[in-house]
Amino acid sequence: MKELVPLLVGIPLGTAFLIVILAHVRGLSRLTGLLATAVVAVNLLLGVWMCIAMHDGAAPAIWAGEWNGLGRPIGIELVCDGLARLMVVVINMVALAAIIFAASYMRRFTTVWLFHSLFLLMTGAMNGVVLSGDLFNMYVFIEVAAIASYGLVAFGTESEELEAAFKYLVLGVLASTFILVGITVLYSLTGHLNMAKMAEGLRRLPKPEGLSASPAVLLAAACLLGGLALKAAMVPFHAWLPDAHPSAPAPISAMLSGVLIKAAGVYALARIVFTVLGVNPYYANILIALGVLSMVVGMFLALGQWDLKRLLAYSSISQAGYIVLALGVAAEVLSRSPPDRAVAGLCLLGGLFHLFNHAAFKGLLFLSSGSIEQATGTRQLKQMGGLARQMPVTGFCCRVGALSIAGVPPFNGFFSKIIIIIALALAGRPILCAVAVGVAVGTLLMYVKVQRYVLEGAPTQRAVRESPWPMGVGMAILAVVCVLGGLAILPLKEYLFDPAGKVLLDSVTAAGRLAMGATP
Amino acid sequence: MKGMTLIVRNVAGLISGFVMMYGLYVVATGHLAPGGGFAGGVIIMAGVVMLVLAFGGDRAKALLDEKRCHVIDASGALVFAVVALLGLFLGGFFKNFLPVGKVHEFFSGGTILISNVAIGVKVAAGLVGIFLALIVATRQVMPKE
Amino acid sequence: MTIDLFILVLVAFMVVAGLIAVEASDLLSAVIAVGAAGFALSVIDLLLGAPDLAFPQVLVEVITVVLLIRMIMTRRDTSRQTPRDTLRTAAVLLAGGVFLVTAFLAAGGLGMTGNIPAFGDPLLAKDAHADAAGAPVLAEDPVGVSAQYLAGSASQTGAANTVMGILLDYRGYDTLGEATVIFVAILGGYVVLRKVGRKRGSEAQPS
Amino acid sequence: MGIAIYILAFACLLTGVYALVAKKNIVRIILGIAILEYAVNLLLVLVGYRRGGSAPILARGEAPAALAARAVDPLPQAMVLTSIVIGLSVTALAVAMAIRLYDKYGTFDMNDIRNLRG
Repeated sequence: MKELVPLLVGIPLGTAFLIVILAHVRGLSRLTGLLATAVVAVNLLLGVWMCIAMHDGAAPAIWAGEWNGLGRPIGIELVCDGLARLMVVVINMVALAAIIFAASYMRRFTTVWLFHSLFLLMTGAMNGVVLSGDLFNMYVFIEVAAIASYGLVAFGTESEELEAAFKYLVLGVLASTFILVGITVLYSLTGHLNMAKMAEGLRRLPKPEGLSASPAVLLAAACLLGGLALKAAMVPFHAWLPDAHPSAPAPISAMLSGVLIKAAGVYALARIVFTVLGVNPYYANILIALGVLSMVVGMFLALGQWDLKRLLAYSSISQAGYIVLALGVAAEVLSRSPPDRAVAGLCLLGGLFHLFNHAAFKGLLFLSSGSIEQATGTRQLKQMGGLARQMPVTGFCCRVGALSIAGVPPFNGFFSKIIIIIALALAGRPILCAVAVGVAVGTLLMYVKVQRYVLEGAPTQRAVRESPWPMGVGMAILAVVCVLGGLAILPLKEYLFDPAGKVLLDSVTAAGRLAMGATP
Repeated sequence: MKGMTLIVRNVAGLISGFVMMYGLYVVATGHLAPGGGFAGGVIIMAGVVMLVLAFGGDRAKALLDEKRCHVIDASGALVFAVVALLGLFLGGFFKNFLPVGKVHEFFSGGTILISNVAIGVKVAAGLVGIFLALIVATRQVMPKE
Repeated sequence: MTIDLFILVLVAFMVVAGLIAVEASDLLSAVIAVGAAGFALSVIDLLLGAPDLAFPQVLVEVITVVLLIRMIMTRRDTSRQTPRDTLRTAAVLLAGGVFLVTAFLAAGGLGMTGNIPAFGDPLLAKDAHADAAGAPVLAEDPVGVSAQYLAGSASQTGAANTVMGILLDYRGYDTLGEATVIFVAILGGYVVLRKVGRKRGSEAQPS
Repeated sequence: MGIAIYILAFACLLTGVYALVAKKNIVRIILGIAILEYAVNLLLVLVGYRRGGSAPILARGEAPAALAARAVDPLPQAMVLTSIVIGLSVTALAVAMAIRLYDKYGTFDMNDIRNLRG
């Protein structure tokens, strides 16, 4: 089992290189789409199998190259613990739906093999981010995923997409630079790049009186949290998202909103706050502030939108705010003098479950908006109408997505929001609980509006045909996940969310840090 | 895209051979002296681009158009990925499976030499490709939107 | 101490070159100023004992300047001096001020403990240093990891150049990511430089 | 003296950030990206320097322990090499986008681009 973990990153990258060669061989250039879909499917199966096989035992520490110095393993460590496995499943699930959807959606673009190669590179890089236990290695793979997404956002090379991609590139470089400055300062303080050993080093660091941490650690934390908040499109830094996501091709905006801002942003924030910097009230309050700001501002901006994809992009910011808020409150509860593990566990369960659900229904909504845009040729809500009858499959999937993001009971959105709201109440934060409920209601209104204008009402356009079958299959996969997510919550909790939550909970106790691969 | 004056063309013709040879040297002795795959690749690219700029893009197109750059670039990357994955089956991921020779010998680095050459080829071909694309792109008039 | 003086002068030169690049009215002089900053960094690399960095830094510098000049020469620069929107500049300067004060404290400004080690005395010095007689002393329980890289590189990886040993063997997984970064950027370049992105008749109507 | 060097390095970083945030000309933004990359590489190299240390390359016949005692920290150098590669890649991509933006909009000024976009 241990040897298979690096394959999750090795296969997509190797295949991406292969695709560029195959594309220039006369007969094989049509194979690239099939090859890419096969690789993503294999990754998903590998991820699910690892979740089932490793859900009880401790995560095996895999060192790239098995080098050792003075008896201790050195080099880069691949960590395949609960949190990493959850993220691998989420990434490859949305990637599979997007790549199947892209089979027919990308027919309107030229040189599609470029798309398949960049798509595999982005997915492989995100697997690399999630699996790496080494801070600099995580930075390199965040950079690979980001540069791949700059290219993919500008895939249509039209004036509006180029301008959005350039602004996204500029802010991405700014964020990456601050992340690297943070890593440099942490390396100078601890001498290690491995997250577990770095955490030990930071704990042993002498603190000046008065401050909770030395100025250097605060500087590093500010740079890292700032850079990652920008990658996760939290509100003060969200300017790039409402331009970049709508102008990207639909499968790419589904991947960006559904997974990239989580794998490169929210996941990295959780890893660094819980594991490297250690849980303390300062960072927890920063996370809570970011979460609340994103939820509220994202929702209000989304309510006023009439462009379907921009509305979905703003609503991604607000839903990502939910997850960060849940993680922040969990960190705050854990940093109290007697850390209340039960409530923190519930907060983490809610946050991670919402991360899983948001990837599913936001990906579904972006895919259906792409299908609608291809059929009707417009993204404006006012120019659509009555699509439920004209495009049954897309209409049904869009309704499933809209209902589950709005939090209507049988679907998965409802359960994760309820768990977060209950956890906030138990953690003794009534104001946050009220804000969470308010944003949930706002989201409900927003998606009633979407359903009203897109699905119901008199059909405004005549010649609207249902999209070809690959797009239907892509959307169906995520629709099934939305429905099953709510009903099959117990097995999901036992195999996916509990091991992931345990990783973050244990990171507080010293024992947890040792289990994460830091040899004594 | 027309080339430059006669003097520049002659000088470039003379020099670019040596530049590329020096680039190969830097790639090959990566594990003994400063330099290595990336720096050597960039030097080789500088040699090729000097030729392209001096003799004009059209003649360069015949010799090394973007398609061939793609293939060489991707094959260099593939060799590097295969070296990594091959290590996987003979022990750990990225294991240096070749015997490690005496320190200052040429063949002392095991897979380091192969990786260096793979990266050198990859960087050189890729950057030449992107440079050709940038030069050609700046010449033609885009259809105004 | 003279090395510190050289480094200080060169870093100051980089900062000034950066400011010139940002504020120069003519684009060409701005690009040349950035070129100068890059070369100053390359000299700093040499002074700080990093020939492996000075080499690619100079080359990358040359390529960046060639690319940028190539881009500027064939185009009119229509950008007139935009009016100073004071709010944005003030916000950036204020945030910059707070950042610099924190950086001053983080670099051990007021003698606080637990900050960035003094310049020239990294953690590595505690793990591996030469005692009075010049004989090397390696700490048994090293604080950092780079002492083990230095000690083990020749025997385990056979590379005399430790940086290359780290890059391709100890942390070869990083270099797989790095090779992918160049590959992705070049593919991204091709994507952007394609003449036609969408086939005719399937234009996206954003508005 | 050492603190002054660090402060100037962070100041160089801020220059890059100022160029990125406050400037509206695409070429200046790309210059800002280049300056940011240089500032981070500078910081990484400064952190690894050991007073009187020399390059981490084993001389002929030298014992590895002696190398460890005299050499500069090699790990930040490996990080800077990767960071230089990332810097070059991002700059090449930014230049490619800037060229296409100029061909589509005919100007390098982001404000004009936003107005033309309509």
